[in-house]
Amino acid sequence: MSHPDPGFVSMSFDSDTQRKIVSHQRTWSPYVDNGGTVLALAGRDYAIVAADTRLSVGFSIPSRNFTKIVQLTDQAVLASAGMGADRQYLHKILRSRLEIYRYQHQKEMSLGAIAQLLSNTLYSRRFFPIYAFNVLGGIDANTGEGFVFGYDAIGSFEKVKVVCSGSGQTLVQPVLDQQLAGRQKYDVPDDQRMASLSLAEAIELTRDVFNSAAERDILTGDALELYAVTASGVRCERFELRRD
Amino acid sequence: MLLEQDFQGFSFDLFLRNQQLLRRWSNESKERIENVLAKPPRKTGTTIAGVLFAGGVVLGADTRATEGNVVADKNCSKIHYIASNIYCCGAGTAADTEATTQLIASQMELHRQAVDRDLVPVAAAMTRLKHYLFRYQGYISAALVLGGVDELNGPSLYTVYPHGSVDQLPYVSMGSGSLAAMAVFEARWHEALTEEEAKCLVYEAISAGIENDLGSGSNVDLCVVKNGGRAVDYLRGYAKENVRVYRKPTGHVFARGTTAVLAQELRKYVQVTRVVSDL
Amino acid sequence: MIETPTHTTEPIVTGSSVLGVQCVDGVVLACDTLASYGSLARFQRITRLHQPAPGVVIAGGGEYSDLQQLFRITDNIFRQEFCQEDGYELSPRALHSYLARVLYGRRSRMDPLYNSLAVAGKGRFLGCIDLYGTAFESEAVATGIGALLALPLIRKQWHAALAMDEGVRLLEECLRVLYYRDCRALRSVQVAKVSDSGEVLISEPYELSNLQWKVAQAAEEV
Amino acid sequence: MADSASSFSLTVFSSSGKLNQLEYALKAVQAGATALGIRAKNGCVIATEKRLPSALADARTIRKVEAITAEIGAVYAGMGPDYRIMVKKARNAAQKYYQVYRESIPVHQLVREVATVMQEFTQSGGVRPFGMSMLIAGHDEEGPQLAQVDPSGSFFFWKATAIGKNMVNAKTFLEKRYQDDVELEDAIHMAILTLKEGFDGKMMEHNIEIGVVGAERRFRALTPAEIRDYLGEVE
Amino acid sequence: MSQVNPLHYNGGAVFAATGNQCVAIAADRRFGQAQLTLACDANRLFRVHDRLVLGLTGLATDCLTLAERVRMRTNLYRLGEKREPKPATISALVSALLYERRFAPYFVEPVIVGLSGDNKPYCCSMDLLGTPMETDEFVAAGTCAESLYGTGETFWRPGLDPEDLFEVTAQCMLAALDRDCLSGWGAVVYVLHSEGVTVRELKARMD
Amino acid sequence: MYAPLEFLDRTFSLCSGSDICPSSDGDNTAAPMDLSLGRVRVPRGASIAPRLRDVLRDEQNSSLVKFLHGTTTLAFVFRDGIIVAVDSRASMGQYIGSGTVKKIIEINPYLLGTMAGGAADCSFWERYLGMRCRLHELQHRERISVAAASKLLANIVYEYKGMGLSMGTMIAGWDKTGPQLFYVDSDGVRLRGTRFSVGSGSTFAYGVLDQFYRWDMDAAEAAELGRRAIFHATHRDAYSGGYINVYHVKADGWVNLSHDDSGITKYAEYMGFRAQTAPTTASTVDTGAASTDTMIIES
Repeated sequence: MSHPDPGFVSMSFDSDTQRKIVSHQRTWSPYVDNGGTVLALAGRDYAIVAADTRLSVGFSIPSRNFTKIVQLTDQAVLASAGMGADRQYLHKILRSRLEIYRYQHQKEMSLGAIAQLLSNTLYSRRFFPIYAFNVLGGIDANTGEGFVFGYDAIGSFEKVKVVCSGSGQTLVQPVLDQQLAGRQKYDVPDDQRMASLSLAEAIELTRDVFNSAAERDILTGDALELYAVTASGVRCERFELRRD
Repeated sequence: MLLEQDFQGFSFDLFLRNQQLLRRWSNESKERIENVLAKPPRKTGTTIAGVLFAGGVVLGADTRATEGNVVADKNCSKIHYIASNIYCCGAGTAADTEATTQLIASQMELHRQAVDRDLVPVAAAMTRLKHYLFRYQGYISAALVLGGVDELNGPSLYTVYPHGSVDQLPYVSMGSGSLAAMAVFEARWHEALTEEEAKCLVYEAISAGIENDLGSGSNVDLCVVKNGGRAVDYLRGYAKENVRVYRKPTGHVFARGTTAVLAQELRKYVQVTRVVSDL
Repeated sequence: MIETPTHTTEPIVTGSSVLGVQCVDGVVLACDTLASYGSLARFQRITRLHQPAPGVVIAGGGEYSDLQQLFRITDNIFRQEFCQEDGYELSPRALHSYLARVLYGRRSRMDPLYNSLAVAGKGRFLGCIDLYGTAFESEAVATGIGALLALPLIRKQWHAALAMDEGVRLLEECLRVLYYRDCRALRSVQVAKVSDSGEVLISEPYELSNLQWKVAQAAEEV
Repeated sequence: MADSASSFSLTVFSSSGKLNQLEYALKAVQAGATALGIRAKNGCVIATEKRLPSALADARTIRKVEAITAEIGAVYAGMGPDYRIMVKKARNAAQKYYQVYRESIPVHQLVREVATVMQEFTQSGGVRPFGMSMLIAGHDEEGPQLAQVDPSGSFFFWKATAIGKNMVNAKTFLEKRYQDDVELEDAIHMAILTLKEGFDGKMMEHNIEIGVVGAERRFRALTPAEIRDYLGEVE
Repeated sequence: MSQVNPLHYNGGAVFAATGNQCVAIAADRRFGQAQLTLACDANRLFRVHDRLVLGLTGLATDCLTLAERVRMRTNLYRLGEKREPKPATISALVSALLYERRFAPYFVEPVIVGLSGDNKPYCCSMDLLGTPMETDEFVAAGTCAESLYGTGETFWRPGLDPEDLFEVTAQCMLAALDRDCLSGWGAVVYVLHSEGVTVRELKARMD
Repeated sequence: MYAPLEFLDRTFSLCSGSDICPSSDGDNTAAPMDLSLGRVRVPRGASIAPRLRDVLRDEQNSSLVKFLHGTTTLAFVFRDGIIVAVDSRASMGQYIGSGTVKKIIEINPYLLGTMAGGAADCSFWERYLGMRCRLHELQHRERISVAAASKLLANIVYEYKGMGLSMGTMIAGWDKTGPQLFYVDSDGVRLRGTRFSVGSGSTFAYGVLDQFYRWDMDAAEAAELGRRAIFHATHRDAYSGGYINVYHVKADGWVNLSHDDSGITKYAEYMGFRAQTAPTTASTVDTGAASTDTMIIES
């Protein structure tokens, strides 16, 4: 039975490349970890997407001002930690896909559609993963409600309230769980545990956790870029972090 | 020398067991357990450096200790006491630098008592260190910058490498940030440094490491040995330029009772008034 | 299995660091003129600076054959662009981005061009690309071992009002340090200046002056 | 008395239940130059007379008061070479303790270490007991302490004591003079006066040695100049 | 399945933080074998004396061996010196015991907390080779040490009194445990303060 | 062999640029955009993937891919249909990437799929399966049978056998033949059965399931059995946990029965929280180094 081959058009290799992969596997890795932490947080009428701006290779810092965030539409912002080159590739691909969508549909792609598009894009490289840990945040164009999506490198994704990825993930995520989901207050009824933060409070919390991550994670630091998505548009703020 | 005999040496009784365990958990048998552990032993990623000046020597170090990519200690002390006129900066595995310098410090104290002098020669400490490290073939991963002043040679500065080789230069650096520090030395060093200039230079070198090397961070510690070895300025926290930029103004306050408790008990301390039993 | 021609995964003939700094009135690039063959200082008067078009200079380190290929690629696209005759010219930023795609593409085929590049251009453009295709713009750029030795120095002394002459002096200081400490560096260097308006001045190779070896006398046998 | 087997072997008891070698070792102690120690309210002092084997000997090269750690010192009566070995062992023990606990060895522990070594030499084959008694003075968390260790390995803590040739007289002298709240300075004077009892010839800065540890917990041997000053004060 | 290595084989996490005249230490309760949870009553906190607690995570067999050796050495110390060891003394002792096995180590990460005579808090952690790290803030060890550093860095502040210190310690611990597969299944917090030791057993996720 | 399909609306190459013809860059003034570069197919059965995996091993080890390796899913057929019950934990190494994963995929109103293995593999292919089932309906004007749907999935993943896909899934549904349950995994295995459990916690789940399973349970009993089985698996298996989701597949489609917190709510219900240390006796948390060992105390 002939059946479609849906995904792997894009991750597939010509035979030359395969051989090179085989012969080079011991000497050269196509991956490099450039570190960094990304975060997305959704509120009732806003979404925050934040990332530090450090680009690290091994123990050195080639750039202190390397953005990990791309604004995709007026309602959607994407941040990716991991490998810088893969991230740039991914961001370019997505931006051009969105541009084409705009021409074809005469409208912006919705947040949900972008989330699925990103997943498919990542999965299309299932066997040669894009080394990027993505968080996507935005608001629903109609209701103005904030949503964020967390991804793994090959496109598994989930809609959540708050998510953190990258080198500071393990440090930051428990704090966010505690502060927003309140999951550790076991004797408090479910409906009272969820904290509802205003945008200003959420920005405070984001700055706080990034400062914490910069204290303890050596790959996170230099500056924090914070995109706040609201019905009135996308606002970008920048805050300094430790530089050591 | 006697201490050396008393020092029981390392215990290898778990060696075979550990080999077995690690082989089970990692496919390759690695020579050194550090490489296969989930969490590596603490390292002092480190920028350490030293400079000679006319009347003495300035040693410097950053204060970050890392466990993999996590900062285990933001303000650790990497300039170790060897003798009243000798100090030693350590880079590498933190346990090794601590233990090695402590061991040599003890030996130097015994040496000092044995030769009945106030000050021991820096070269004596250097020789002990290099012999000790050489004997362990680099397995004790301590990279050291040893500096001090004695009556014999005046100010002395050495680097001791983990395998036991030694350098003697007017300015030296070690650790993951050593290149940044060395660049500063190469650009700024001159022969006739004053004490203040030397301190400034070492500070610049260490801060270059702190800023540019991820293994180094936090504060700059300096240690100046001068006046024939009779005066030491140990400047812990000479510069504290890297501090947390922001903290949530209100802080995180948890109302009492936030945490669900299943059981609670207060165990009062026992007041010991008199010990009546002996052996 | 038939071995297809593999390209560089272990560089043979290599250039060392490339330095660049953004100044108030332009951009300065600098590098030495050595292509090493392993530890042999084999080709001592090669140039690692290349001007493919008015107002743009590329400098590269790493495998020299790959670097020459990159220079050819660059020349090519400028030629194509010229032939379009559409009154449109490729900006330094565009070239930077283009080269990043080239390097990323080769990396993704497990066949990297083993280079790191600095791109300078009019409008005070200074960018950097590594062999994975990681590209960024920065006020200070140093590749290879220069990232460890020179970047700390440049960062310490860089300020927004740095003039190009000061920039040249700063990079010369860094080249001097690299000559002291990098076994693959040479005393003979070249400096390129790209002014804000796009005037390019690439110096002839010259020897670094004011080298200081006094430390050698102070070093003692242990 | 002529219990020939027991008088040869250290480890064989005599018929009267004694180890003769130990008795002889004590005799060696009693033949030694007098050493004494006084525990004051805020410190300790130890002192000894330093008899030179010959007028030609360089007094500066002979040391009887030695520091074991920063806060503990010792002096002896009996055989000098035995003392030297014991000082070395004690210093090693102190450093070993420091290596494990990162705190200075307390006086009590050091005394115990020294006594243990001494005792080992009363119960091993092919060795002889140490021919000297040691006075160990120190100042730790427990306050100033003064201990005596004998060749048998027994040890005692004292307010004031003396060992060596003139021990009996010195002790009697100390018993009369000693008060519980004596200050360190007075104790130093007392030590000099005690030594003076039965001192052969004129007491000079180069024929006695004094070690003190005060409230600042640093043990040190007094310099000849300081001793000269004290001698002046006493007279 | 990701490889589980000796330090994480049995699971376990310990967190300790200082307060004003008090110090707290928390440990989880899981005893596992790789992914299998065998028991929920593991004990990782060992009393050295009234005002001194030793927390051990790592390979359970080594934890127990080390705890017993520390107990023996502490008892000998007490007998010989007729006093309780200071916190720093026990740190030095543990450090020496670990470094002795530099090349064939115990797979443990000790945390030592205590109050000195004047209720000054003492808090120290070590790696498996025995590098002591004394701090006046907080320390973490175990499978979710990174998360504990993250929560501690955000939630802890200086000068907490015993009650607040408990809440902070407990929340730091629980938040980290909830993101870690290999630790959890209950937690216990000891707060050492001037009155005595308050021991609290926490409700925690049992999955 | 190489099946052509434009599944994604556009295709793009492995690398966006090449030395011959790089595609767009972010600069608006740059070269013209060309996204649709040549595409090349994977030759079926080519074994590059495992070898590439060696290259990727370090990266892939934990952080790169979110795995549901540690997972407990189960499904069983009984008198009134099929109960499908799952946990909700996704782990990346030992870190819990998410505690709220939906591991039951609603392929269509009559079909459910479960997830175990690689989260992305499962969700992508089952999502795709949903599309194929819909196409089948459009083409044949009737719902696809569970057997056919599961076979579709098995055939697809078999094409990628040996390349590193990781999934262990159960397809449950109700078709003309009644309730049907299939197990499909990434090796291409497809099995019909009445009781399956998949994932690292499956042994624990099987224990409960086999002990208490009866064909003639009513729906409530069956759902409770599913919940219990998952609960005990989450309690014992480190990599399972979170919430217990239970679905019931009935003749007229599936319904979502429950969504319960396993670690707190269900633990309290099934086992009950109690202090592990009896708070009255001081010695239980001691190793016994009580002061009475060494000292006699006079108070």
